[in-house]
Amino acid sequence: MNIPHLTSLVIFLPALGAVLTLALRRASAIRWTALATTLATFLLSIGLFVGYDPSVSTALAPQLADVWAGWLPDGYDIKYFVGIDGLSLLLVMLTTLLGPIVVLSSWTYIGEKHKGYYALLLLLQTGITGVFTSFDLFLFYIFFELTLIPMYFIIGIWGGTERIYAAVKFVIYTLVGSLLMLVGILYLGYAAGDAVNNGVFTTDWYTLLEYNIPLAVQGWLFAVFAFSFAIKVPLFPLHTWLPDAHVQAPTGGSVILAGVLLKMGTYGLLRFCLPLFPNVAQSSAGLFAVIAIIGIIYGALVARVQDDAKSLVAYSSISHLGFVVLGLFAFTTEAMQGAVIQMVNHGLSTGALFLLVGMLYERRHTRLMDDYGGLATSVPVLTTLMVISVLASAGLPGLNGFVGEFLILLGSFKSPVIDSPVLIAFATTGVILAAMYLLHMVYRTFFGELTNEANAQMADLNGREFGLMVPLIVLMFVLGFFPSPFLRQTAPTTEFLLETVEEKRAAVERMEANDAATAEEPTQVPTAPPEGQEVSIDVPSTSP
Amino acid sequence: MDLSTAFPTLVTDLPAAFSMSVVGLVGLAMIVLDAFRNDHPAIPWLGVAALGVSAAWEATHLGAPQSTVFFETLRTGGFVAFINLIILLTGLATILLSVPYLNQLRYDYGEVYALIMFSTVGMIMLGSANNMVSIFLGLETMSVCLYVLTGFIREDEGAVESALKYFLLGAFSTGFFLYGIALMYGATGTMALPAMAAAELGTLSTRLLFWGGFALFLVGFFFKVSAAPFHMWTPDVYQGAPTPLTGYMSTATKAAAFAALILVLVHAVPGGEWQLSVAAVAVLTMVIGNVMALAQTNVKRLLAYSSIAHAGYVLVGLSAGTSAGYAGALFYLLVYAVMNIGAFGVMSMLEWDGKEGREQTLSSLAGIANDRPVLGSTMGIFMLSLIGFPPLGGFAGKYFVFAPAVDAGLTWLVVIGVLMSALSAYYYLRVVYVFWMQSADDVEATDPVRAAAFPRATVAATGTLVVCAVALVVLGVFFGGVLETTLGFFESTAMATAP
Amino acid sequence: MDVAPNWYLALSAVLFTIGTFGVLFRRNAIVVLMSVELMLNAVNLTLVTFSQSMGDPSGQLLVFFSIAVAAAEAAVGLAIVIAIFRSKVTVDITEINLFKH
Amino acid sequence: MTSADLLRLVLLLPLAGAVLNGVAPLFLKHLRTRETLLGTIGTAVVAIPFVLTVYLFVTFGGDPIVADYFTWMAAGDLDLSFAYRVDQLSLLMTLVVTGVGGVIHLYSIGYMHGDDGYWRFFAYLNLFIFAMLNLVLANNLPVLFLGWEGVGLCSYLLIGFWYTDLRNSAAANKAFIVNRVGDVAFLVAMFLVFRELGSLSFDVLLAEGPNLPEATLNWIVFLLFVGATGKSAQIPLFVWLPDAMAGPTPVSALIHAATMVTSGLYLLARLSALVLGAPVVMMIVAIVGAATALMAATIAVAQDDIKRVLAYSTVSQLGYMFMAAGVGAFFVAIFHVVTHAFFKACLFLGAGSVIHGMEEVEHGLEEQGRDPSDFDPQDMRTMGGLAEYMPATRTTYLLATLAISGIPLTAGFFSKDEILFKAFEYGYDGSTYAMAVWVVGILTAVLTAFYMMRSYVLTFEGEPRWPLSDQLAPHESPSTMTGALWTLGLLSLVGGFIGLPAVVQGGDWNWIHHYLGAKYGGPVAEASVQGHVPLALEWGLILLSSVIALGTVYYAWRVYLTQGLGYDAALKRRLRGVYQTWTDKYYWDEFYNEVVVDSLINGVARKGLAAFDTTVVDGAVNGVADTAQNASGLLRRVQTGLVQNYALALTVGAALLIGLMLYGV
Amino acid sequence: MFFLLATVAVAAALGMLIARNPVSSALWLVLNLFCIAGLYLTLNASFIGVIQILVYAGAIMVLFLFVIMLLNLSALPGLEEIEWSSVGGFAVGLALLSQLLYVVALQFELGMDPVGAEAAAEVGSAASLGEILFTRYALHLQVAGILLLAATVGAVLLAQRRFQ
Repeated sequence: MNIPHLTSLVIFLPALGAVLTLALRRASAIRWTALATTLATFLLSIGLFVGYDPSVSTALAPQLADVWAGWLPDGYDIKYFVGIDGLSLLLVMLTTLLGPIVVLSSWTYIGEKHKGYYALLLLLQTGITGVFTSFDLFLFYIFFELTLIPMYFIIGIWGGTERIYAAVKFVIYTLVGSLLMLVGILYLGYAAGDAVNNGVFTTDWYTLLEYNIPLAVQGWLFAVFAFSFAIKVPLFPLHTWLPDAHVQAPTGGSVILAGVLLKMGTYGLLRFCLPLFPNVAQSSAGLFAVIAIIGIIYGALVARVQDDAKSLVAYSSISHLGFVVLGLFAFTTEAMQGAVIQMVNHGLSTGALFLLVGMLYERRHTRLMDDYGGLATSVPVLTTLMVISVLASAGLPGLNGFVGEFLILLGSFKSPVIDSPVLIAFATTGVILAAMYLLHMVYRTFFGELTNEANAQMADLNGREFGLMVPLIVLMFVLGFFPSPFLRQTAPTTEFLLETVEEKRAAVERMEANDAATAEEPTQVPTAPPEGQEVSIDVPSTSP
Repeated sequence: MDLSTAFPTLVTDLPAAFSMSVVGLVGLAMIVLDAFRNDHPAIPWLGVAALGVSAAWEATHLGAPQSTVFFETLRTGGFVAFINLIILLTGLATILLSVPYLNQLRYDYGEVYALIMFSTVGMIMLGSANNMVSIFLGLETMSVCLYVLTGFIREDEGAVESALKYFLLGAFSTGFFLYGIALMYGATGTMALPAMAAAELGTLSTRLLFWGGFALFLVGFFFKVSAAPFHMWTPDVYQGAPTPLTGYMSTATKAAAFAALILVLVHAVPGGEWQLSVAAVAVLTMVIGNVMALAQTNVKRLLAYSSIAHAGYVLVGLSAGTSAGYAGALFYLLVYAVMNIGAFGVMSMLEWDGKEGREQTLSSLAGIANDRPVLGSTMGIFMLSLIGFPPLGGFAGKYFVFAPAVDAGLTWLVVIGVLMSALSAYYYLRVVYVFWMQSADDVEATDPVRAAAFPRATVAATGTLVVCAVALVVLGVFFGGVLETTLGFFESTAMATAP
Repeated sequence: MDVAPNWYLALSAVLFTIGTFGVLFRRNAIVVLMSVELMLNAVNLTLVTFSQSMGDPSGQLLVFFSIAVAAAEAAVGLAIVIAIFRSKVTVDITEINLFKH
Repeated sequence: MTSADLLRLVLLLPLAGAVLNGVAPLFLKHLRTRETLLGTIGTAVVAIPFVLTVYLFVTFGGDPIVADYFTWMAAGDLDLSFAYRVDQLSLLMTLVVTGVGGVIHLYSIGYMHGDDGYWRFFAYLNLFIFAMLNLVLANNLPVLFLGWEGVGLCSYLLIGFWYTDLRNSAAANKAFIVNRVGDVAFLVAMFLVFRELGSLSFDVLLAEGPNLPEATLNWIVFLLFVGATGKSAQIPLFVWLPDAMAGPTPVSALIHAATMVTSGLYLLARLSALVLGAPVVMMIVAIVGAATALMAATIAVAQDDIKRVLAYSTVSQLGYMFMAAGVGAFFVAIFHVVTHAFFKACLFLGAGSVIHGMEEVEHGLEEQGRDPSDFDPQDMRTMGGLAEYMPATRTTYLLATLAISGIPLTAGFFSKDEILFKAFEYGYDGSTYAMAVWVVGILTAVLTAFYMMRSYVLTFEGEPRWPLSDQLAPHESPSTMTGALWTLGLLSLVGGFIGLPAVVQGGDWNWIHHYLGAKYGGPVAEASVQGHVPLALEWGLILLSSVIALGTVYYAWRVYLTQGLGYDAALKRRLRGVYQTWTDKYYWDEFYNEVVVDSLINGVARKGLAAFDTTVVDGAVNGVADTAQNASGLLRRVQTGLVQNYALALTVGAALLIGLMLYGV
Repeated sequence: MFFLLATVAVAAALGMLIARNPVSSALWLVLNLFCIAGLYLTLNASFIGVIQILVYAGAIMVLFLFVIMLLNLSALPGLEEIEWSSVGGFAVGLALLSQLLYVVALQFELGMDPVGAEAAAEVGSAASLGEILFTRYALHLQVAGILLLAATVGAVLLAQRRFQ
């Protein structure tokens, strides 16, 4: 299969669909258009999966790349530069997969203003896909921000009673972080331009990678980048926008939000924070590990005492994303691959949970668990799917959640950077807590006597609803038992990233040492390794 | 030099004053026409035609080399063409948006359009000034017309009060401004901008004279662009003035004044001495504009504070003092003009009673987007662009004023800028959610919207808004060309810069 | 010129300040307007002083335009005052505060 | 067909059964009532693997067969496959799992008759078998863990099988969560192993593990043991098992007596080479096992619910097995696992049969218009005299009771005696703690014989004590059920002969030892003992335990037959507070509910963190927003609307600007 | 001569500032403007001096007086009782004054060479101004015309009564 501009096509096809829906009038036509667009995008993205060859090194360029350098005038080395590598591939696939699922889940849920909803949904997908495929920081930032607007409207117009508060909080919270990051991008662009790009402002990822940032600058640049992504993840204690946004958003919005939007934060950490600022990233790994672990436990415990099922799932996201962040900052291949796969896993299982809770909401217009009870009798299929999703989310071996959590914890445990097995053992207790709150939800919602007449009359899943759940459930099993094809896709890039981190860290340390040594008579220290230098396969020692 | 030797030069240079002449002459023609055929409906279209033709003319001159005309009193070339284009197009949009609005108020006087034309003439002169006399005259011509345009709805106490405030403070600031020119003139002995830069500022007293004068000169400009703490007239005047004209005031005035300021900074005071002052004003402007806007309930007042804040962003670009900063500022002015004219345009279409303009609280517009989706959508785009969301023009604009500032070592300034941008999201989004997400049931209705009293949306007016919105999207994605153009203005030796 | 230009400049500064005081303190809109005129005049004096002492006519040319502008402003300003008076029956600028905050 | 292919069948058939039984009827409602079909499929997918395992067992050559099917996860140093290992230990366990499992499936066909969730039941049971086979056949820790958690899941599903009663679901949740506590320790142990060895495969682990530093080894073994306490219901994580009796009785028999709960022992036996390298932990294991055995036995004495007695009995017997593991006699532990599977499954199934009968009585009461809500079909106080109505159940129950009590020549006798002997031997060799363990073992044996006989007599002997016992009578269960009972009953009788004690032919006829023991080429290592217990002493010990068993059984038989429930009252009088403590199960549940769970959920989570979340974390964010608003409100006052104030501001600004500008000149 | 005119100018300006009645204020201002015109003449700027009297004193101030009469304004309090803002305003005004004086006057070393009286008279003549006005600033003159026209139109627009 050789489709030209495939990556760009996958990014912009939904946007095209959005424009198309705007021209339509009938609700059903709009829905079908949206579905067709997202399905087509998904099919195209399979081309990405097939076309991506993990054996080809990503050290120089992403695969299936599209570059347009003439976007900006010469004074700025900002390019339209998209492509696929091991980090982005799975997340793009997840995004395109969730596309049709979300459209289907909104089929009857969205009762008014169809046109706007589906247009925004499609636009959102463009933004998210763009985020995952951008290899230019500026472009990344544009897509990163582009996702805010549709989400704002989706929450604000089609959300619950507190929708406006939630929507505004979501936007402003994220905006504070991302705008600070913008300052960082600007600074980095100029600094890198001076150092390695003939004085031309640059945001090209590969060019930036060549730049070894002095420690003093690395500190605050890392801080602003990490702050922005930490809000997006969200890391404790920057998470309060999340429960509000999740609870208030319509089902489709929650699914997108939990499924892929949060991953933009962890993806950003992985793509930018770690390789660009390796020294600070490594020296603050302990801090991030602690924060992540607090998040894991905190999110789980707070989730346990929620009365609102959606809110429970929302807090569970905080807990789960804590694992991902922990994995990223472990700086071991196992943990990092675990983190990547866990991003996908979380998208599948939490997405499924939101879908199912949404289906309940659509039937009874309440999310309070106390209003349910005994549903297993009236809606056995829904219950079965819910239990499977819950178990996946709780990390039961054989389902997807386990693979990610296991790799993350396994890798973190041996991490030379965090180097605190006790801490990781503490993180592992998140597994107990996950069982506690998730089973509690199942217990309160599905088990017991059917006392409420409305619950007893509840209809089980119809064909559409079941159909949209099937891919998720199947993937949970596939990723649970056969994750290796997926892990294989991410492995080379992960290794490249870790090598880069290690090399750059050492280079900066040498640089700083030289600076200190030659403080009296400053000389020109080569900041970038010479062109074409062989990449040394010197992975950080894995044994303690 | 006597007239006979000067005349050929004047004639040769006349094409450079094409827009000024066309607009001014058509303005005169309108006055004459109005005298015979009172308030003829063709009058605005006459203006539209003149502005359109001029805009087309300027558009073809975007690539023209930088040069001076009229004995070096005015500049010509791409920079001027760019600014004139902004001014002319803004004027065009203003007239198109004013027609239904003024019709609804039955204030569709021919003189109003003529005054818009005259004010445009002043702006063009201001934006192409190469001489302090040109600056002064351009500024005053623009201002005097605007004083009148603010208050011509005489039955509206608010409008007249606005006019009075605008006028008094404007005249007051003119005093400072003129004093500043005088002192700079005294220090350098010339009115021509490049000559000022060339002048020797030998002694301390000359330097004091010059920089003191420059500070006073800046007061005048800061007043016009409503930078804090010279901004205080802005909310009151914007609130009281007829809405489409508020849009005109907030965009074209700023474009012209900033253009002149850039010319002064580039040609008359190329050096970093003023950087700190401008940065300080930028900080104050951004903070005051955004913080004050938070608690506003009146949309126009809110937009007024917003326009203050945006002046601050432009000043960030200027304080960088590099060609990239100026280019960014120019780009920002373009984007800002598009989005603000649009925002005020939308408000003008949703004003149910111009005389009670001060009653137009945000909450009374709850859910209006459901009834007027086009207005709602365009307003949404304008607001999001004002916040600075990609891929809308506002983002690119902010990016290219902030980036040079970072390059110039003003990172702290940019940090304040972005934090204020984040803050601004709060009130802009409020407009959006009131329009889109609330319904009339969500607010205690104090004064129900009398939809029947809305100005009748003409195709031209709605079209203008849609064009603005689309332009913002285009500018947000394909800003490269525009930016390249603006950067080009400062690359040629004629406008070389350099701290 | 029987004294150094600095005296003219100092006088101009004093007059300008008096004009400023007039704007800041007088409540009658017309007097405020007159104070502005005084300020403009003070500046004109400076300009003429510089112009004459340096032998450069462009300063006086600006004064010429400045006087024209002052005339225009006076006309517009007084018209506004009349309009205000019509609706409020006062020219006390402390009573003209429909818009605030 | 190679062994690997056979193994694949063994593993996949139960899974296929689970999918078939679970998914098809979920969507096709009419299939849900096709009991014969569902039951047949369910039983067949266990029975066929049993036959295949027998084949493997018979043809097994002695060298472990490792079947590496496909890669599970590979990242960095980790290269993990779905790899299975057939050796003596896994074969034996597979035989027990499929064999006992098959019998219990058969039993369930009758037992579950008429239940709405018939299909689900068989799906879960099949899934359980699949998970359990993963557990015992795994060749690396994660696959074992897959089974480990899988059986936990099935246990959860089956305990909460009758979900309409929330108490059952609560018990299920409890089981799952308590198990997870242990699982966390298991996970950490795996991480530690990986960190130290870079591999999780048993091959590497068993080869290189014993060479690890002792501290590391201690931690690994200790963590694994903590994991085992969860799954095998030892102090302090045993609390879920008694509650787990909320599930259908076959479940209690299969999962909570015969197979799943023994997986902790299996794990220790599998890694016996490592465990032996951590003597400190072995001591902990033995002590915990002994304490559990004694504690659970005392509790069992004071319970009236027949299944609860059996549940505590299970906990107690598991403690016994850990005692064996703790003194390094892993093969004996496995021996007891096997015999225990026979007689405890039999007991549970018997109890199930009884309950089946008593439910008949309950229905009868309902038909008579009596309120059945205070009638508990599991309460021994309302039973009695069932021997007359349910002869087959009675006989098999009695056989199993005798076996568990350690009556000579029954299955329990051999395995229990071997445990006691090994403890004694180990103590004789110089480990004081082993001696203490032995004493506890003797005590527990006394108690075991006593309470088991009590449960038998109260249930089957004497006069019927249920209401209207003259009109209502239970009937014997159907043949599928009694067939299963007979099978297991006979096995309880003869199953012990696979491990004849050392006194017989110097241990040469101890087949299980020869089969599993490392010194005979098997996979299970054992502690080497220096001092040899004299033959006479050995005989003496055997005699002692025989006497104890016979004596206690006789005593209990006599007192309960004559005094019935009166003896319970007498005990209660005599022991007072102690008895009450037994009845109340040493207040473990109260401790967990109030101290651990309640303080965690209500205290920490609800009152602490959730409140913190809304007030502090969220409050800070809203506070910032409010501050901005307030600042706006304050600043707004500057905008007075008065021109002169504006002019003043302008003037101030001008003055400042001049100052700032001149400052730089 | 300068000092006489300067003293009177300052006194007149203060008179304008203090007078309660707007009419007297206006008259004080007229006096001030005359003084300034006189000062122009002392500077040899004859053309501007004349213009000053004609346009300012003659036309503009008459307009003022006319409006004051037209509106029949009652006397408003002149410098009303001192308020905080007034004190602040006073301080700021003084600060501004001191800065201006510092800039323009106190540094008595302006590096300019005052041209001679004849040259100055030459520069200040109508001829010299007229020459640059009609050549160099011809366009500006047109714009000034537009400005005045706009002011006229605007004044009418603002002040006329609406005729229905």
